[in-house]
Amino acid sequence: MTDSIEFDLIIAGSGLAGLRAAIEAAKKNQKIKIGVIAKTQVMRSHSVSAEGGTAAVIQEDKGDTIESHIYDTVKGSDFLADQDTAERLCQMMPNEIFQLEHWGMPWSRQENGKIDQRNFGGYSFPRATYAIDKVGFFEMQTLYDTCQKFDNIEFLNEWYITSIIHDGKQFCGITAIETSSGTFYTIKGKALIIATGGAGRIFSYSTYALSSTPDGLDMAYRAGMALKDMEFVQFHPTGILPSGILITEGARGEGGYLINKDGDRFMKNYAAGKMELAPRDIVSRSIITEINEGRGFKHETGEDCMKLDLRHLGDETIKAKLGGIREISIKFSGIDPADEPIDIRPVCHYMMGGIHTNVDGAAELQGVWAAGEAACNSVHGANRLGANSTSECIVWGKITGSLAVDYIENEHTSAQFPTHLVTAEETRIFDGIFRGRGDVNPYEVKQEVAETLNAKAYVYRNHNDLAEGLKKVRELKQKTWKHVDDSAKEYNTNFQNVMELDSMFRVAEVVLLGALNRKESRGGHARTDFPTRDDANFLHHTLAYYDPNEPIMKKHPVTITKYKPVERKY
Amino acid sequence: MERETGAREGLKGWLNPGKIGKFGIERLAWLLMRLTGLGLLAYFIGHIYETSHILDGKAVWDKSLEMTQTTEGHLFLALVIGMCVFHTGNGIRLMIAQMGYGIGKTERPDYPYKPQSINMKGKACIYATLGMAALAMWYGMAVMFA
Amino acid sequence: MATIHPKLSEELSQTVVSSTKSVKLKIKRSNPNVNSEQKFDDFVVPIEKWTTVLDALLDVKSHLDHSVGVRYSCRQASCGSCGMKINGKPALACFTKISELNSDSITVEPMDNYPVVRDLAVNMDRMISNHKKVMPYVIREDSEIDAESGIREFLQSPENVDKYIQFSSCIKCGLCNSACPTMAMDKTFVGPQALAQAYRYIADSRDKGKNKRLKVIDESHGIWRCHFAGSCSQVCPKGVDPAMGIQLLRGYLLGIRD
Amino acid sequence: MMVLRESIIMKIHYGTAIGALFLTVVHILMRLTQDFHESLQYENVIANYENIGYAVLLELLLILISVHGFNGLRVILLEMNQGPTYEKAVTIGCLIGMAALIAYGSRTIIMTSMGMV
Ligand SMILES: Cc1cc2nc3c(=O)[nH]c(=O)nc-3n(C[C@H](O)[C@H](O)[C@H](O)COP(=O)(O)OP(=O)(O)OC[C@H]3O[C@@H](n4cnc5c(N)ncnc54)[C@H](O)[C@@H]3O)c2cc1C
Ligand code: HEM
Ligand code: SF4
Ligand code: F3S
Ligand code: FES
Repeated sequence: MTDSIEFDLIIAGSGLAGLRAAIEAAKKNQKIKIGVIAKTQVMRSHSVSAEGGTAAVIQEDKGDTIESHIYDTVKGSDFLADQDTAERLCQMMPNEIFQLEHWGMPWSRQENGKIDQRNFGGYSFPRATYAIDKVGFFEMQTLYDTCQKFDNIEFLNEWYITSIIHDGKQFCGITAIETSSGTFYTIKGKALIIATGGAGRIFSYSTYALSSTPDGLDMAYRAGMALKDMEFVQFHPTGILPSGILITEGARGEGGYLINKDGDRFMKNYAAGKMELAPRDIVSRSIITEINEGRGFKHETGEDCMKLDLRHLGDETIKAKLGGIREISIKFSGIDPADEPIDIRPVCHYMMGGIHTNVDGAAELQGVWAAGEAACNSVHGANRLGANSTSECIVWGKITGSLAVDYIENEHTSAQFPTHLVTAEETRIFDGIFRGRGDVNPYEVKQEVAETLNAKAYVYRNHNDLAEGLKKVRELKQKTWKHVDDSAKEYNTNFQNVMELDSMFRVAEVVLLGALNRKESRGGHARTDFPTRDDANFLHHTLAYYDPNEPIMKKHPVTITKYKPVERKY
Repeated sequence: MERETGAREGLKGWLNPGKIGKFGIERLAWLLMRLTGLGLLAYFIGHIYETSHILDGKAVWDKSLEMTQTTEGHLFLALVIGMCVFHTGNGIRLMIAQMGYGIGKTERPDYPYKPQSINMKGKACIYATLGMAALAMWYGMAVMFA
Repeated sequence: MATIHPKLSEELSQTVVSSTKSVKLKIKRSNPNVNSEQKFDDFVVPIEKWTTVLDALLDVKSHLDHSVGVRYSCRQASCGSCGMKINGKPALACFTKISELNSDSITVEPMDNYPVVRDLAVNMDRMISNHKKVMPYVIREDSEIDAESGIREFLQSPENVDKYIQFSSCIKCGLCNSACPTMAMDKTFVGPQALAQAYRYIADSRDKGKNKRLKVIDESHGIWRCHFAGSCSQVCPKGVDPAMGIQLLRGYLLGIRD
Repeated sequence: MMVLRESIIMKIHYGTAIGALFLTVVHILMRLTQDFHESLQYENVIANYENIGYAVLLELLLILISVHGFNGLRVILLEMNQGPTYEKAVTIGCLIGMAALIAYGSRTIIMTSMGMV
């Protein structure tokens, strides 16, 4: 029998969404036992890397309106956002900014002491609330530190969750491995909030932390919940070369220029109204078009790139408002942005898709919610606006934390615990992977999968590439990579890495299939063979359900309340 | 918790300040402060014992004085002088710093980060103190060996 | 001489090493839960001018020995996972470029003063609980607000923000605790990481918890066990300068500031 | 000492350091009024002791340095090893050492200054 632990509420993931949910739940009911379980330690989740800002309407006195935030979000999404969800986000956010502030968030301030905001892509008002350019880091710190107030929150640091256990109707628990000891545990719980973040490491050139693999998405998928809109991947225009670390959109928000080989601010040809501050999908496409038409630079690695010029901002502004990227640029590419333009290239940055939830963040299985980047409540549609993601994490962290407590308080008679599923999971990972045999290096396979996605499902896609990519991924899946060389139990990251690879295959397949099926160009998904948006046939979400043979693809309607889809111009 | 103790660097972390490039002269000053403090305490106890011989009459007093009238004794006294000067000088620096003076002011750090509390003023003080200790030892020896 | 994992050598490797330069990486290995053996394994890895120590370690893990135990996540010096001793000095692996070490041979060891979990990964439980002990949150009655109240922010000037922002930059990498000489012996010392956080909240104009926090740190293994050795600030990768925070905190306890 | 807050102990530590510093300067300056070798002559020393002001200075110096020195020792010992019994032992040990040293030194000072040699 496996070791067993019990919580009332299990929160999978300690990023922004997970921590916000934990605080809300702990505040609402001090009696319930909350377990925050993450494969990373304390505050080492990917969220600490978020740089630029968190969107909210807090300057109504200067003319900003919630209505405008909603419309910008919907328009940015290429009209695929569920409009009730977007409304929820924009309405709840202002209070959250002040709540974070009350908890100690070091927001950057105006001279009069009020919270400052900066410009961000796709908005009609400068509404990205910022703290230098380490917004996610400071938010994580504020939330993590605030969690320390509550004695009913317990952190399980470095526990790798492998599956969700349910009895067919409702959630019963999870299985997880404590990394330090290698012990396999059953963790029983009444409710689960999945906040395992994005999966951007399925692309080789990526801004994500190395821990952002799709295992969270995959466990929900394997448990029978749908993944929604996975074909929509956001490519951020400005990833630094060669590492792919992000140069925040805040750099352009503060006035940075994108220039091509001729020294032109080429964005004037693509979005004259907003220039560099057009939404990310548009800017990324423009950069790739420029490169394809021969107006790019060559980086010393041989990669094509563009340049981001911040010199005119001056050293002091760069230090005060963009200190983080200044550090990154000097350290990782040896360039001080005050002296030289930075080499950049579009880079995998965000997954609009995720676990299918409704506007409340409830997933299809009773007792399970999803929040943050792992979830797809369709607030971002086909393209997320910068600064709307940290907002999303906070808002749905709060909502799901509160709803999960309501659910737990209503005493759902938990049925018989399905022990056989735990046994099955144990067999899957220990016999299938840990004790597996093979002669193919899983790390090289992992790299190949990621490079395939980068090559075949990048900013511009087409049928042939996607079909080839899918074929390649399926071929790789057949290779004998399922084995773990490291036979120790303690801190066996080799085991973990192979499990992550296992999940990559299933999720990469869904991304590629979704992209193949969507024969139009919308937001983050741009097809050269179908260059325009096709509302008649594709104004719907994509759902993918797990099946051992091939994902079962379905359609799901878009909620449209006020704003009829129109052509998107900036 | 046993494991916890075993994981500590222990005395190695105290006695081996490493190359100056590793943790800076401040770490050496930290070590010398301890050693001189203990050395002075040992000397002080000895000194109290030695001076108590005054109660036993001139003969005993003179005899006990002789102990330090040798070359080794002079070197030892010189060392005490050095320890005293260093401990005092560094103690003054520490008291000033520990009250919050001369360690810079809090502000937004800019890359490449330079900790303000580890500054030239402090380093200069340490070097000056070391120099003064050396000087005092030299002077003491000059007097004693004269 | 590269030690190659016996099983690994049977794997079909497809990687072609293209770089012209390479470096020897000596990794300290141990698994104290199994036995007390400690050894160094040597690997030769190709490098470019931007290769970081973390890149090199992951290269080893991917191609030469999958079993290397190392903690990492963000690879951009913001998550604090990858603290270790590099050529004897505590540093972040992802923030140390091999080219700046000016050495053909690089030794990596786990951080001092933490129990080793495996190889380079250490157990940080004590730092995590000491952090909690100093009450690292804004303490005041009205810190919870709800949407209906219409409450806005507490005003705080940019100058006020500058009073604590540097301490707020702590990524909890724990390098400071591994460098501090008191930490080397005193297993109950709160440590520079937690003390700097105590100062971070006290220096925040919104906080009213100064006295509570001072009480926590004013005990026999609290703030007074710092002797301003400065090593913590010397190794901090984020410019937090814990030594400064600690001396400023002392000012309150000595009655010089309020 | 166990009952005192650590900050108070450390204030005493700093206070004794400053006091000792001040008095040591006086002490040394007085030595320097004479030639080094001469100053240690038995008769001169006795004469010094019999100057009541000087005796008080010595007594104060003795107390200050003992308190400072033994507290310094306590600090180092506290950092060497931990545990409630050990810490109690260290505190009591240092207190006893301090008291003993003060007593022993005072004996010399008082007896000498009262001309009991
Ligand atoms: C470089 C970068 C910059 C960004 N900047 C901005 C910005 O300026 N503004 C903005 O709004 N958004 C930004 N974003 C997006 C935003 O940061 C993310 O969408 C958001 O942080 C996701 O938070 P999260 O809480 O959902 O998940 P994460 O922070 O990714 O956390 C995931 C958690 O799940 C855990 N986990 C995952 N799998 C498992 C498992 N199998 N078992 C146990 N635990 C698991 C992880 O350990 C981690 O704790 C940025 C993103 C990137 C990549
Ligand atoms: C007269 C001038 C002196 C001054 C200004 C002085 C100052 C100080 C200071 C400030 C400290 C604390 C250091 C810290 O916090 O790390 C200290 C520690 C100490 N002092 Fe002194 N001191 C003096 C004389 C002495 C003497 C004469 C002795 C011996 C009897 C002594 C023994 C010690 C010891 C043992 C310590 C502990 C060492 C440590 O904590 O590093 N001091 N001193
Ligand atoms: S203070 Fe600096 S060294 Fe210490 S944990 Fe924080 S960031 Fe790391
Ligand atoms: S290294 Fe340690 S002794 Fe103090 S100044 Fe830093 S905490
Ligand atoms: S990997 Fe995050 S700090 Fe190095």
